[in-house]
Amino acid sequence: MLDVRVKRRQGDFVINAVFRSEAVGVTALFGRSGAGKTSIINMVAGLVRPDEGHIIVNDRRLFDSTMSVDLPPEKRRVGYIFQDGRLFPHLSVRSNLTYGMGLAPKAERYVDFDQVVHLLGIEHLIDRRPAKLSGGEKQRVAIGRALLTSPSVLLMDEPLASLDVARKAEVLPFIARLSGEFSIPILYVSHSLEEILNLADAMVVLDSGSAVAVGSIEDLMSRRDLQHLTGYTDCGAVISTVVESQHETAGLTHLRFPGGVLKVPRLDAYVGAKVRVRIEARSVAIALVAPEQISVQNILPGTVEEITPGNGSLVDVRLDIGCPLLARITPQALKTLDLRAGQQVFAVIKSVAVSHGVLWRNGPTEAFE
Amino acid sequence: MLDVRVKRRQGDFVINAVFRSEAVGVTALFGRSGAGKTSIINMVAGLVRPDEGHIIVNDRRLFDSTMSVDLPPEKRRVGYIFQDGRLFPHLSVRSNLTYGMGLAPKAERYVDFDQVVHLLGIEHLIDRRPAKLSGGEKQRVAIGRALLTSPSVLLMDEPLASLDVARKAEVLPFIARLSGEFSIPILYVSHSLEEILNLADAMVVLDSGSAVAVGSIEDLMSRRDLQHLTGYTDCGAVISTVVESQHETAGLTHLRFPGGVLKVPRLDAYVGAKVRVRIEARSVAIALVAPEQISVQNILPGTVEEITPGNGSLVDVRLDIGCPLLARITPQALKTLDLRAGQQVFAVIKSVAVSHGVLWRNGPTEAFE
Amino acid sequence: MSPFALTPVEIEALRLSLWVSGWAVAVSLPLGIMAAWVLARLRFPGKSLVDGVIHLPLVLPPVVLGYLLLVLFGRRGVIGALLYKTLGITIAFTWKGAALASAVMAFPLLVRAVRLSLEGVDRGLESAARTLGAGPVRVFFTVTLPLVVPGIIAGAILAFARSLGEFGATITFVSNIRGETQTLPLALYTLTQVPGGEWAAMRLCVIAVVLGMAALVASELLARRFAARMEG
Amino acid sequence: MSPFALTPVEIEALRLSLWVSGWAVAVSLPLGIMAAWVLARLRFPGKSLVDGVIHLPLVLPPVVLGYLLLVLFGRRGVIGALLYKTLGITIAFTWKGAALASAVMAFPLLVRAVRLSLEGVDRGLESAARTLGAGPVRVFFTVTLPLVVPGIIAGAILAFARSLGEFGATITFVSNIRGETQTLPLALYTLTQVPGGEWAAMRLCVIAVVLGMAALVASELLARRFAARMEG
Amino acid sequence: ARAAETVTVFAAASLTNALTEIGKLFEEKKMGGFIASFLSSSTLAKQIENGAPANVFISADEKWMDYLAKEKLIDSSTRFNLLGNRLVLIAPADSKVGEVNISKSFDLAGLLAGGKLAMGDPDHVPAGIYGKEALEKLGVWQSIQGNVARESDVRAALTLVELGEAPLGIVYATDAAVTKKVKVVGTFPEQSHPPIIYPAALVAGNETQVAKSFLEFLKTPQARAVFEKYGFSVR
Ligand SMILES: Nc1ncnc2c1ncn2[C@@H]1O[C@H](COP(=O)(O)OP(=O)(O)OP(=O)(O)O)[C@@H](O)[C@H]1O
Ligand SMILES: Nc1ncnc2c1ncn2[C@@H]1O[C@H](COP(=O)(O)OP(=O)(O)OP(=O)(O)O)[C@@H](O)[C@H]1O
Ligand SMILES: [Mg+2]
Ligand SMILES: [Mg+2]
Repeated sequence: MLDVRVKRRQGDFVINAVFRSEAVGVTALFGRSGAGKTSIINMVAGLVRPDEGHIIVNDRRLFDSTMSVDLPPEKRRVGYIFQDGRLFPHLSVRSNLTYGMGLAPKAERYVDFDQVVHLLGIEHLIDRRPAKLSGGEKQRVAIGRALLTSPSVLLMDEPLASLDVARKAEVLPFIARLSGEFSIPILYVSHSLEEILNLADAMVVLDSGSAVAVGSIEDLMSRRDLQHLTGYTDCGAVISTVVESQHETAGLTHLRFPGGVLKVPRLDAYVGAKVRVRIEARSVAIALVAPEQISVQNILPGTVEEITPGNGSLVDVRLDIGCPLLARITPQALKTLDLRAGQQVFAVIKSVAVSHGVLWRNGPTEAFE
Repeated sequence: MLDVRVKRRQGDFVINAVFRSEAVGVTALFGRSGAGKTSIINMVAGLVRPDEGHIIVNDRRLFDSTMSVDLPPEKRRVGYIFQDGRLFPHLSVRSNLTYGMGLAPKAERYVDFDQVVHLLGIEHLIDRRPAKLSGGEKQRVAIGRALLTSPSVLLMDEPLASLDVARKAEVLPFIARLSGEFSIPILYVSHSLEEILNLADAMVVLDSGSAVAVGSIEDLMSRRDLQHLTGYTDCGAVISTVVESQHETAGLTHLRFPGGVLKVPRLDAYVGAKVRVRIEARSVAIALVAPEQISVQNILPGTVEEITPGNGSLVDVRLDIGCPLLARITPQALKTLDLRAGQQVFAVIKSVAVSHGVLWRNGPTEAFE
Repeated sequence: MSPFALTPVEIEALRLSLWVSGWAVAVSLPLGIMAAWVLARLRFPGKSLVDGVIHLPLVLPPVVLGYLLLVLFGRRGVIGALLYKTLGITIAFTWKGAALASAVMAFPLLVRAVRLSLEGVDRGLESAARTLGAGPVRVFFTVTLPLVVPGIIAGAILAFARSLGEFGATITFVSNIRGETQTLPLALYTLTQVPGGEWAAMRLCVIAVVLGMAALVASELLARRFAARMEG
Repeated sequence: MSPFALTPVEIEALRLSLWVSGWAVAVSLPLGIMAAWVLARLRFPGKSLVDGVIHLPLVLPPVVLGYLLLVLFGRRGVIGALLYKTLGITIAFTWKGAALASAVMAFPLLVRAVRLSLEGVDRGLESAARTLGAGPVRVFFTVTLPLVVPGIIAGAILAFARSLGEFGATITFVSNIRGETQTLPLALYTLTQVPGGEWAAMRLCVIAVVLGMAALVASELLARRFAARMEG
Repeated sequence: ARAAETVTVFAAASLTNALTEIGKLFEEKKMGGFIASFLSSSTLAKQIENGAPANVFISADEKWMDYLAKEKLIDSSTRFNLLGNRLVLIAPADSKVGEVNISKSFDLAGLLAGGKLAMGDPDHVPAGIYGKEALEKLGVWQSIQGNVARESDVRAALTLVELGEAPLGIVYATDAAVTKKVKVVGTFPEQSHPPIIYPAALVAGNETQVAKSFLEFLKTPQARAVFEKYGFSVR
């Protein structure tokens, strides 16, 4: 749980942000460059002092100007992965990694050295010095260093930007699992929608120092008024589902959602697991009659709810298939199909196109052991 | 044109890379963290000396161990955007930007100060010092500084990682245009497939210091043997097309390709312009009969060429629609449709799903003026 | 006896010089690092004054400083009397006084070098260490101090060299007592004061130079090793 | 006359001290920066020797150094004779000599401070400047030099203070001639040599301290302004 | 170059006051300009050896004058003994030590009572050399040898006694005469040490007219009066 209310003036820039995130998991801090993300994270870490306000993490009051509480950084037990690395140049990679490890109370350590080192693929760097590491190698060591303090809150400032895709795909689920298993709240800054979708439960959108929107990923990502802030022209629907059944030979997993069953490529998740999927508006086609003899697995009946001009010359159509779904089509298609609100249609969704949005947290588990 | 053949031993790590890129435009350097990307770029810039080999850029021999040619960095006229920023802390943002500007021969300057500053959105920072900029702001200044030297080759080491999506969408086409209009070769390191697709003409895949694959984006991105190196599980076909006609009210642009016409959401490009599109395998559905009354604009007849097991439990189908096209479907769909090589089918491609892969270079031009 | 062998007098002066300079550096190093830290990191009223007092030995002629030390630390001096009464320690006219004089003279050099290094330390690294759970003291010893090693080496070698060459304050404060306070420079001075002492003086001079050079080379090696470790 | 007004003798010594120290710093600053750069950046055989020679004035007692200067730069000295013959310049026993002595004594302090700063400069910034089209010389003046300003300030103030306090080498090399070579410390010495001069000596002492403090405060302000600019 | 009508005098530091005053008289009489450098005799001698622009050298002992004479750096024909001085035993003004009869085997060690005897360094400072010779002749050197504070010059020895750091010291009469913080408790017999003599001479090669007239001026009653005022015995 995160409860942040901070005011601070730095130069011409004023930060005045209020947000609460009840989520146990990952809260994404989103906003354009210079919006104040790093500044806020610094305040949570205790490196920058708010002029007034309070910061409460999991019921621990880290800062409160009215009660004169201001824990020093070392008492806050944050694991901070800095935007700019900050490895200790005089220490070997190993000593960098273990720097904070021994300082955490023994009983509260929950991260294992060997596991982290293996996961981050830095075994062969362990005796080197930071100066001669590549950019991505440095960043991985920084991630490991923060994780190994067994923090009670993780602050991650664009931590994966310099990681390659394969490594990212290994590290993301690990972070997600940490947050899930040990109830560590994570404040996560990233410009990558993919990362945020895969990780975050809640999202705070910052603009010029203020939190202009706070809420669940599901809500915020489909809000079109935030698009100019997030910069994402791809909108889409995020749907919470439960694994209903596994179909080995068909290579499919059936997910139950309010409107029925969604078929997606096989997920390595147990039946009953919660899975969040995102269906991009651009991947959804609309048909008046259900197409046949086609590779598409999901052909779901629904109703047209609203038709709005979308990005560029395109048109966004909101459907109700038991839950809201967005489809983005061309004006040409709109004209041909002669769509109107209230009309009965079929949403055509390639199952393969869905897989992209599966939540790592509850998704593949093989990377964990 | 880039012609690089370098050998160098640094610590335990040996770089031994040979690649030629005839492309006038952007050559992507791709490889996992620690593969040697930064090291190679440093050699091209003249900051690190190869033990042997040669480096030729647009017929200028920057380095050649056999001919004892080794131009100092300041003579190489590279615009280097560093992985780690490297702004001058003692200079204002303005002085950082103009540092190299005056040093380029007057006749060869082709970049305009105001334009770059505006494009990067750093007008309001111009009198500040780097120390108090946010991470993204720093990076933008670094980009501006390199561009303003009017370089004859651009070296970009993960330049856009810390930019937000909206800014990225503005900067990418600008860079692409620079490369196109002024025939500046660009060596571009990025972990983002999207950036590479949008920018790059050629690609060099590095692994442990060696160039293991060199070629056009079209070829390499569909090569399945490189997937473990690129880390991308999404494969797709890249198709070169020409703008055939614009359809204002339909909101469509027709692109001609060897197999016929592809309809995509309106592009701001003149008729006859070359456009490269990428169609992700996961966005392509296969139908035995052409679906009707559906929002999908592209329903193209073709032949099944080859069926191979794809990523995970999925199946990749190679189609010939006048050019190769990849479709990724579930085993369930394969069974239902009973697909076999040689079979006549229809490729179903949402026009909206295509737009994502349009080459910026030849794409929207409104950002340029 | 070979003309290159050292005479007993020379050995005595050499030994004493090393001893005195060694102590001077050893004692002033921790104090100097502390002072440098205070000057580099804190802001408080009267900071300029503290800074000034530390630099005083640089501005004043050594002889004046020796005189001040004598007034303060002599048997009848404010501090000297106290030390003698409470601890039975005599500083004036003993090697301890020579070390004190050397330390005081070298102190500003030491402080400056360490301070310069301190001001170059990336504060971001200290913040990072704090978030990793280290308190200010631990941060100082595990991050700050290792990063200012170049400054400490530079400061120490300056202080040591300055101590080896210290003359004016020493002779004024602790006199020129062979075997107790007659360090190399004092022995050298004595020799130059009598006609015909040039040859012996030259020998001492060479000894002093060799000693200084040796210290210097040692410090360079140390610094190079440190730099290599940072790059390693 | 008010007891606080300076006497002509005092004014003369003060003026001369400022003049001599100013010249000493002005002349040794560019040389010192060059030497620091060479020591920090180049590797060449005999580097230790160069380093040693620069540090020599620190190790040797000032009087010995003054004597060496006298032997070299005196009218009969190797260099002195040459200078006199070719350029008609006399250094020994003039204020120029005093400045030379001060400069030589202060040189190692200057070099060390600048070198320490230089070694802390991020080489990456220099590389960046090179790729932006600046040759090595331009890089030095537009990037390296501005970044070592703290070291230069520290070095200059150390050198200036050391010059203000310089006594042994000066008195040996250029004697103690009022109006020409009698700087503050020498005037002070003269006063301590005459009975009843204590009061006057004390006054001079205070002047020296005030002067040193003023220089120090000025340098601190300069340094602070520089730091503010970097953060600005 | 300094004007030809100016005399540059290199004189022992102990002459600072007296010579400065005499210099003023010299200038007032329009006999020429006067510039002086007061340092230890050894330093001055070495400077003259290295071409210092001095016209007149006045040493605090004969040794350094001899040194220069041997090198033919002074005009020996102009050399003469200008002044004399006495050696005295001093104690802090508030000392309990009363009048001491300095004679053969007097109880110096007892008077010191473990404290230090401040004197010029017997290895090279003239006052120290004389003092040591006197004490040896009187047979007490052995007993106090270990308790000597060897100072770099006689002023420093005086200071030590003034501060009370040393209970006793050996200095010139001229030094003791000018401070109220010490008292003279005894004067060394004249035969106990070689005569203390300040010789003066013109520097070879620099024998200008003004310099000659200054040397003559030193012998005038006017100059003598000044010297005597400062406790010197004029030869
Ligand atoms: N100065 C050096 N000495 C020795 N090894 C080095 C040095 N610099 C880099 N390396 C090693 O060389 C390899 C390649 O480094 P490089 O910086 O070129 O990687 P990269 O491809 O840019 O990786 P990243 O994507 O993480 O930035 C790495 O394994 C790195 O540890
Ligand atoms: N020390 C400072 N003094 C004054 N202004 C500052 C300071 N640090 C940052 N700023 C300004 O405050 C704003 C917010 O900075 P912050 O670093 O929090 O942005 P950010 O959201 O992290 O951006 P980015 O995504 O680029 O890292 C920026 O406009 C920046 O220029
Ligand atoms: Mg930031
Ligand atoms: Mg790199």
